[in-house]
Parts: sequence; structure tokens; C-alpha cells
Amino acid sequence: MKGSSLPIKGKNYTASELMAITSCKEFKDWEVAFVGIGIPLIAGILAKRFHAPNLSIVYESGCIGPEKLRVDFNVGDSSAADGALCLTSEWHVFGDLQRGFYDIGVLGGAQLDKYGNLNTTAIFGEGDYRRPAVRLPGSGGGNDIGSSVGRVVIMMGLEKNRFVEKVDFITTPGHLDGSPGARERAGLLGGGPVAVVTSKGVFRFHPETREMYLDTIYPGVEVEEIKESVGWDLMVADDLKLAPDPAGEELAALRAADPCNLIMGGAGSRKKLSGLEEFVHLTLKYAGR
Amino acid sequence: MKGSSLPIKGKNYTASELMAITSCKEFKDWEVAFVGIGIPLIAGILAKRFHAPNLSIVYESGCIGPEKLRVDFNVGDSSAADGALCLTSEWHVFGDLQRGFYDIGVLGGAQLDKYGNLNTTAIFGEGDYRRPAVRLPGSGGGNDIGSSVGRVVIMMGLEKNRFVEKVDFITTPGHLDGSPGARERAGLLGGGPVAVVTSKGVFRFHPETREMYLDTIYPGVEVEEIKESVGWDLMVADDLKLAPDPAGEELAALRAADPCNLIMGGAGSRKKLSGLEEFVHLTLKYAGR
Amino acid sequence: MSDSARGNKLMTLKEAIGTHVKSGSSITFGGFIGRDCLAAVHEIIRQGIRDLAVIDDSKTDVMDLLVGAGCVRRWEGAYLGYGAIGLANNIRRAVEKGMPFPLEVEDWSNAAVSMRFLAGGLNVPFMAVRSMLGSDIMKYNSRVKVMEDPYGGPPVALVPAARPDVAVIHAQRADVMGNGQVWGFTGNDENKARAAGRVILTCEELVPTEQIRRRGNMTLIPFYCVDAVVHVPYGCYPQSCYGYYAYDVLFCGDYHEKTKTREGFLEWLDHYVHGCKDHMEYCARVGWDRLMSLARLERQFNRI
Amino acid sequence: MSDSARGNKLMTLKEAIGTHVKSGSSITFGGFIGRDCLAAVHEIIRQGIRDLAVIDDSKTDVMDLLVGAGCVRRWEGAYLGYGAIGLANNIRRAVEKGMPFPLEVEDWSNAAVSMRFLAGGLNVPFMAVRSMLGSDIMKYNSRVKVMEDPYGGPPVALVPAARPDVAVIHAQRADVMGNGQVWGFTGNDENKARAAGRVILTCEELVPTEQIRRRGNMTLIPFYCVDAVVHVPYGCYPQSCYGYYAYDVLFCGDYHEKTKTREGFLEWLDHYVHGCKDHMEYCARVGWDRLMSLARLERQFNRI
Repeated sequence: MKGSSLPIKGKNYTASELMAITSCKEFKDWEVAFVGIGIPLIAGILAKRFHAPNLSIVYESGCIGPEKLRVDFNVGDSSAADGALCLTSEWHVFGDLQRGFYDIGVLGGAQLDKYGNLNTTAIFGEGDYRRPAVRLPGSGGGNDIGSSVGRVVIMMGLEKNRFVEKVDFITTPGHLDGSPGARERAGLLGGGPVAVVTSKGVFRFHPETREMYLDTIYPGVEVEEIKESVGWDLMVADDLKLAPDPAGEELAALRAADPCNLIMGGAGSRKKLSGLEEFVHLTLKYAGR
Repeated sequence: MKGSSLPIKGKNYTASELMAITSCKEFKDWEVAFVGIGIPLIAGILAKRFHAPNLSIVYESGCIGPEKLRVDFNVGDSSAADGALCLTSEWHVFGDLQRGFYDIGVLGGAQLDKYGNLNTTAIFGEGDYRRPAVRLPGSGGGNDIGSSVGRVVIMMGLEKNRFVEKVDFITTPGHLDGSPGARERAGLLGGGPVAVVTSKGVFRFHPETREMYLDTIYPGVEVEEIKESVGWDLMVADDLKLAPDPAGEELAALRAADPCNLIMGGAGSRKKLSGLEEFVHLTLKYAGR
Repeated sequence: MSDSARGNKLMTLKEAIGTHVKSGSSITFGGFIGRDCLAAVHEIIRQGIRDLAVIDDSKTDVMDLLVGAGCVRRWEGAYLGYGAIGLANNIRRAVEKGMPFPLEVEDWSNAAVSMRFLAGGLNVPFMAVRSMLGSDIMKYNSRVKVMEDPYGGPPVALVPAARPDVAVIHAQRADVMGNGQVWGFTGNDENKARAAGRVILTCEELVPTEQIRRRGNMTLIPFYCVDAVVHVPYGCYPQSCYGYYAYDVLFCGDYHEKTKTREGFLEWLDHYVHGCKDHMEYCARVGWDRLMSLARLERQFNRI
Repeated sequence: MSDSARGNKLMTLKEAIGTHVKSGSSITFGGFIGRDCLAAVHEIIRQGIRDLAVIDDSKTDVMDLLVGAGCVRRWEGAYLGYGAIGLANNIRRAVEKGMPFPLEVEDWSNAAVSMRFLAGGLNVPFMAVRSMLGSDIMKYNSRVKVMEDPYGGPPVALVPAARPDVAVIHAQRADVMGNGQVWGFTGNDENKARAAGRVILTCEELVPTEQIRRRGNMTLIPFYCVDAVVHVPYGCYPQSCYGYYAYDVLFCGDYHEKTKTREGFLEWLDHYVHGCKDHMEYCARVGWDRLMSLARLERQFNRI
């Protein structure tokens, strides 16, 4: 997923940065993690820098446990292989996912429902699956990760019409209809989603109903404004938490991990670069090469 | 299969040597061949030395196209990997066999029927499959090669009770019941057996009936003595051929390829060796190392 | 194939594409974003090949170009997007507006596509997989079949073998016989090479067979899978090639920017594809100094 | 597994076998004759483990020893013979005469066993294969099922996934984390390591993780498959280990000779297994000079 470069009012960090730092807490040391490109990857890199130095990141291209010396711009970037413990095939990585070797996966999406079902295939709008208003990338490895990984963390910007009662297309199964054992009945092996980290707060899933509820809110955000951006009557935790401000070293590490600010800053930052040489220079500098 | 060290009467070579040199003619240049250990391998090595220098030998252990610098004593011998074009997995080699990439396979066996069905599982005798008179090694890759390779050459010593009307156990399918399309109906992809090279002559299969007939006879062997060792009324080609004496350079190359005579000579030759050092010395000498 | 042809499969990219890729062919490409052979894609566009059915996993750069250039009729795959950069503009125009042509889409997951190529490579009709269950992928894709496990376990999804007419796969090293050696991640290439009817093997370096023999474990694709060998240095640019050159994120960002309009894409296509008679001209247009910088960057991290 | 255990899985062979292999376990062994870990087999015999169900492809040396020593109840596999040397004497005695115990045999082909481990490693219930059709293997093995192809092709055979309790796999190099690097042919080891419930990884050389990272493409078995790492130089003797030592055909020939009688085998067993407290004593009894000669021979052909 892409980041946004607008700082939170009265703060020295952006919502995207807070998302990355908040979600990095979801990784445990020694786990094997299947993370997507963009903010999820930055979160994984941060986890390795701080509380989970032995976290192994896996890429569907076939890279297992690389040293994160460079930020990747796609899962097939050669940087994904830097000093990897194992360089293998895509089909082996998916087989290992199906075999239950991977603990956590982080996914983004365009549409999400209250049971954590994700849509990354198409926004139908006036159209349908064949002729949608917006054709999205499709599953990629998302459906596979959501089906088989130990637990799933979802990262999405909290915007109107993205958190909906019913998604146009279930690309990646969450808790399906929320009924007990729904995933097992379908033949799914993984545990499904446990958290949704957004640009305004963190949601978790109720153990009985498997319905999403607001668990943590970001500084300067009102519960009402979150409820307005959600397409159903949102439950809020009685002990609603306030996300702590990131530590300075966390922000520094985060910004260093994306030295050209191309992940968090997007196209805007790209234009700020003088050219390829500056990109090469900053990449080598961050890697200490 | 093992060799025998008795020379054919009035000749300077043994029946095993003639078998190896006769069967080596079955390989064509540029083919990919799946050969078993023992005389079949020696035949493959000879083919590479003479008319088929670009023959690639494949081993089920996962070796494709090694330089044959050493003779192998088992398919998993590290010598099978010497300078190979590709070192891969067993399952990939069998997949490639099933995919139709391999032209010819050479198989041995304990029992054979007139349609070329092979038994390498058990000789029942008074007993049965569970408690046989003689338990043989089993299929190994034999069934797979016989099922999927382009064409099969069988090598067996011609002895009483080995060429039978009906084998106790069909380990590797030949032409099954000999009926038209029998292999296709069973779902088999390969062409099945085309020749049976024995210690007394060469058999081939009749294009219409798919029944084995005597095609070539070795020097000093009588048709009657062959018929006596075969368990059915054997057809003999009208133009029965006489196998030519091997050329001196062929015999020399064959003996050089098995410098300790362990394949052709068996246990007897092993005892003739002074010890491991002599084995190492002769192996390096043959390889020119 | 004649004996001499078996011994030496070397061709130019123009010859290889012209001989093996036809309008209406089904096709797959090696690599996984990194190691995608973009040079072959440019040649397919130059030769005006049409109505391709592309069967693949995640192939954004390849597909966005081919679809924008009007070469593709059908997509059977899993992912077409630019990850951190954004959506694929030509894909969106084709699916949402039928521009330049409508694109027939059959959605799969990456694991499903991987298993389809594994089945194709093994020459078996199908593979079982535990993905897509409970999702709408199955609702719109009737070729995914739910099957009861005859050995008594929970239900699984079956996916059919993929058997494209052609595969174009880029390796770091190859010999003229067609042995392809790959370093870094290998994607589904070992199985794509086996599943396809014909294989065009492109490579960064052409090496003598003796060098192949010295590192047989690196031979991902054995000679008997391969029909044509083509030497195409920098063949993946702007994507990365492990051990040779890094990804040019800026060039790709500019492409994404430019292709937001159909006109912008056509200008890009004229400049970088139709405007170049071959891959060497494309490299010159990109700039050899730029390619060298990316090679220098990659070799600071991965050397072969 | 605790974090420290995840970081360092190093054990002695005695500890690893004692912890992970129990009487009644189903088990498989890595390698394909070459790279068979005979040292682990000797330790299993020393510990008096019984009633093993061995699921494997071609595993003559391992099985002839285990069966002769009375450790095995059942064999699901494809080949038990000495190729050019002859039949396996202990196997024959067990099957033909029930000596020392009857051996339950389920026959498969090597391709079938390979597909069973591929299925087990992928955690799918079965694989399709085009072997065994029309043969008597299917007549006596009811777990091979002929299935109509739901996609309209000819019938295929289905084989069930293999999921042994334990796999013992010997690699040329490993780190304490459990990353196993293998050179030469790889047999079915990548899939056996994934299919098994627990994996004991034995190795010729223990190397730092940094060395593993320098050649990630050689890591056949990733750390997360592995439960124990054991350093066992010459662990495959008398079989070969690519790049380290050659096969001792004379020692094996003598073993075959000796085991023609039950008494001869028991003498051999007392001398080389029960008479040695561990693998180092076995190596000493074989003779270090002999092992060095085999290392010298192998390195004339294959170096890593």
C-alpha cells in the first residue's frame, strides 16, 4: 500500500508513519512473516530493528529471511534476496505457507467488511465483475496468505466507502459470515485476521462474534469521525486505547529505512530526487555500503 | 544387473560383454537415456564413446547428463553427478520422464513374459506376494520408466524359468495383454519395450501381435537351446541375424570403463583386488586424473 | 529437431520470437517481476503479434505493456498492479473501458497459478490446493473445483494444469545447448519451462557448457526443455536481475505517471519500443551510464 | 519451541535420535543411496528402537541394517536391492522367512513415492501420477486409486500424501539454526523435510549463518522445517557424500557377502554397531586412512 505525507496535526509524524510503527508491534521475535510491499514491509523492517531482531521475512518470489539492507519496491525486486537464508521457488514458498510454517501475514486492500473479508479484485460501482468501475490488481498472494497463514494483520487507510457492510468481491477470506467454524468448514487452515491497522486507529475482532471493533484510536482523532467512515454500526471497546506517540528513534529508523521516502512519500518524493545517482547514493548510504 | 565372467567358447569375450556391446547400439546420438546400474550403464558409456557422443544419461537420484568419468555402482553414487549438466531432484527427473523428455530406458528383470511385461518384485514359488519364495528389490524407478519413457530396451540373462508364459507379478508394464492399444487404455504414455538383449541373443516385438520373437542370435548359440529356455512357443525371424563379434576397440573400451571388472566380474573380481588403494588407483587412472 | 539444432539453439531475439510466438498463442513469462524479460515483450510488440492468452502469476510490467499495445486477448493470472507505486493504467483502461481492446480476465491466486504450472510441468491434469476456498474467486472461476478428499480429509480445491504454447524465461547464464542457470529467487520458472510447449531461454551471459558443468546445481532449466537460446544483456530492465543490475524505480515511476493517459502511453511506446529497432537501441536510449549505475548498485549486494 | 531452541538446534546424534525417534514412529531418510545417513541408522539400532514404519524410495543400506537388527515393522517403498551387487539379504530373510521378524511390505514405484512426499510437503492430500497403471502394484496396493480426470483427460493414478513422524536428512552443510545446504543430486529431500512432523538434520560441516547467507540458493532445507541439527562427519559411510567422500564399494561388497547368513550379519552388527559406542568409534574401526582415501578420490571429481 502507498503512504501519505501529511503530518497529523500538532505532531511530527504522519498517519502513515504511525500506521507502520503501530503495526510493527504485531510481529514477535523468531516469527516467520509474509509481508506485502509498502508500509507492511517498513513495519517488518522496524520490528527487526527493535523488538524482533530474529524475525524472518518471506517473499512469494522465493526469498526466505533476507537481511533487510534495502527497501523493496516490489516483491520481485532483487533486494528481496539480499543475504537471504534460503533462495528458492515461488511454489515452495506457497507450499510452506500451506504447510503451516508461516506465523503472520500483513495485507492491504481496497474494501473491507466487518468480518475482515478483503477485496483487492474490483470495485463494481455501476458495473460488475466483468466491467467494473475500478479494476484492482487481484489476489496476488493475498488470498493464499489470508487462507493459510497463522494470523493476519490488515493495513488500510480509513476512508469512506472502503470499510463497507459487504465487499463487492471477497478476494481474501476473513472470518467469512462470522459464524462459528466458518473458516474450518470452508477448508481454510489459517487463523484469519486479528487486527486492522488504519490511518486513524486500530481495529480488532470480537472473540465470539468475530466482528471488527475499534480497539485503539490515534492522537487527535475523534471516535465519531471513525464511525462516519465505517459502513456499519461500529462497536467500540469499553477500554478504548490511545495510540502512543512513536519514539524518536522509531521515527528515525523508519525514515532511514525508506531513505528516498519513496514508500511513505510516493510520487511526490520521487520528483524531489535529483536523479538515479542520488537514489543509488542514498540506498548505499543506508545499507552502509 | 550383474555380469558373468565366462567367455563364450572359442571367443575372446564373455556373453555379458557381447550383451553390453550389442545393446549399446540401441542408443542414438543426442538422445536422453534413463539407464539402470550394471551392464546397461556400461552400454550407455560405450555408446557415448563411439556412435552417440552426445547421449545424455539421466539418473533417478537427480543427475542429468554427467560426464562418465567413473563407473557407478549404484544410482545414488556421487559418481553419477560428475560434471553433470544439471543436478536436481528425484521428483523432477520423474516429472520430466512423465513429461516425455526421455527417449530410451534400459531395464533388467527377473521374470519376463512374451509381451515384455517385467517382474522385479517377487518370485512366488510355493508362496505368494506376501510370503514369496524370493523377494526381489521391487519396482524402484522401473515401473515409471516402463510406463513413460519413449522406448524400452530390456536386458536379461537367458535362463530357464525367467522367460515365462505369465510372470508372477507385473512390476513394469510391457505390452500388457498384447491387444491393440492396451497401453493407451491403461493410461500409459510411453511406447513400451522394443528389444530384449539377452546372454544368447536379441529379441524384438512383432508390430501386429506385440509378441517377442528371436531377431538375432549370438555366435556359438543354437536356436533350439534358446527355445528350450523360453516358456512359450517362440517365434523366430525368417531372416534370423547372427550378432557380429565385437570390435577389438569396443572390447577395450568396455573393459576400461569397468577398470576393476566389478560390474562384469562381480564378487570374484572384488576379491582379486588388493584393497581400496588399488580401487582408487585404477579409478583415477581410467578417469585420467 | 535436427542434431545440429539440438547442439546449438542460439538465435537472435527477433528470430526466436518470430519462430515461436504466434498471434493467438498462449504464453507465460519467467521471473517474478524481477527477472521478467522485458526485452522479449518489446520484440513481441514490434512484431505486431496479437490475441495472446497470457497465463501467469504476478506480471504487471509485461502485461501493462502488452495490453496497452493491443497484443493480449485474455489474462489467466493473479496480480496486475504496481505494489507501492499504484494500479496498472493500461490494464484498468482495457478492463474498465475496453481500450484499446477488452481484456478477458480469469482470476486466480498466486498459489493456484503456481500449482497449475507444477501440474503442467509434471504432465498431470490437476493439483490440489487449499487456497481460494470460501472466496469469490471460485464464484467467478468455474475451473476451480472443490473436491472431497478420497483419503478422508477435508475438501480441497482442484486447479487444472497450465500448458501454455510458449514460455519466455530469462536466466543469468545459459549455454547454446539450452541449459539455464538461475541465481536468486526462482519463481515458478522450473515448472513453466517444463509446462510450456516451447521455451525461449534468454540470458544475461552466454557461457561454455564446461562452465555449466562446474555448477550443475545452478541449472534450473535443463537443455531438453529449451527450443531457443538468446543472449540479451540487460534484458529485464527496468526490472532487476539478481547479481547483475538493480530495479530502476524511478524509470518505472515515470512510466506509471506517463501511462495515466492513453496518449502518454502511446508516446512512451513510440519512444522506447517502436522507436528502437532492437534491444541494443533501447539500452542506448535508456542510457548505458544509467544501466552501469544499476549494475554497480546491485553488485554491492549480490554477486554471482 | 523456545526462542533459544529456535536459535540453536544443535544436539548430539544420541540426543537427537533419543528425542525424536520413538518405537512405533513412521520415518523417512534423506539422500538417495548416496547421502543416506548411516550413522543415524546405527544410533537407532544402538538405542533399540522397534516397530518403525519406514516410508521411502530406494533405501537398501538403511533398510537392510534396520530390518536385520529387528527395528522395522513395515516398509512403504519402491526399491530394496544392491543394484550391481545383488539382493538385500536381511530383507529377503524377513519377507521370505519372517526372520528376525516378518516385514509388512507395501510396494510403490519411485515416482509414486516421490509424488507422495511432494504432496506431504505441500500439505495436500494426494497427487496424480501416470505410473503403476496396468501393473500389479495397483492390484496389491489399494491406496493407489485410479481417477477419472475432471478436466476431461485420460485416467490417472492418485497416491496419498506421505506424512512420516520423522525425517533424518544429511546435508553437506548446515548452521545451528537448521538451514541445510545440499550439493549434488537432491533426491526427494526438500519434500521429505517438509512432509515430516519432525526433522533431524545431520551434516558433514557446521558453518556460521553468514556462510549460509552467502549462498542462499544452496539452502535446500530452510530452518523452519528443522528440529535438531547434528554434526556427523563421514555420516554416510560406506555410501558416498557428494564433494566429501566416494562410495566404498569394497566395504559394501564385503557386507553383502557377510550378510548371506543371519549369523554373519549379527557378527557384522556386533563389530560395527553394538561394538562402537558412537559414530567416531565406527569411523576409527573402519579406519581413518580408508576414509581419507575416499575423500581424496571424491575431491578429484567433485569439490564444493
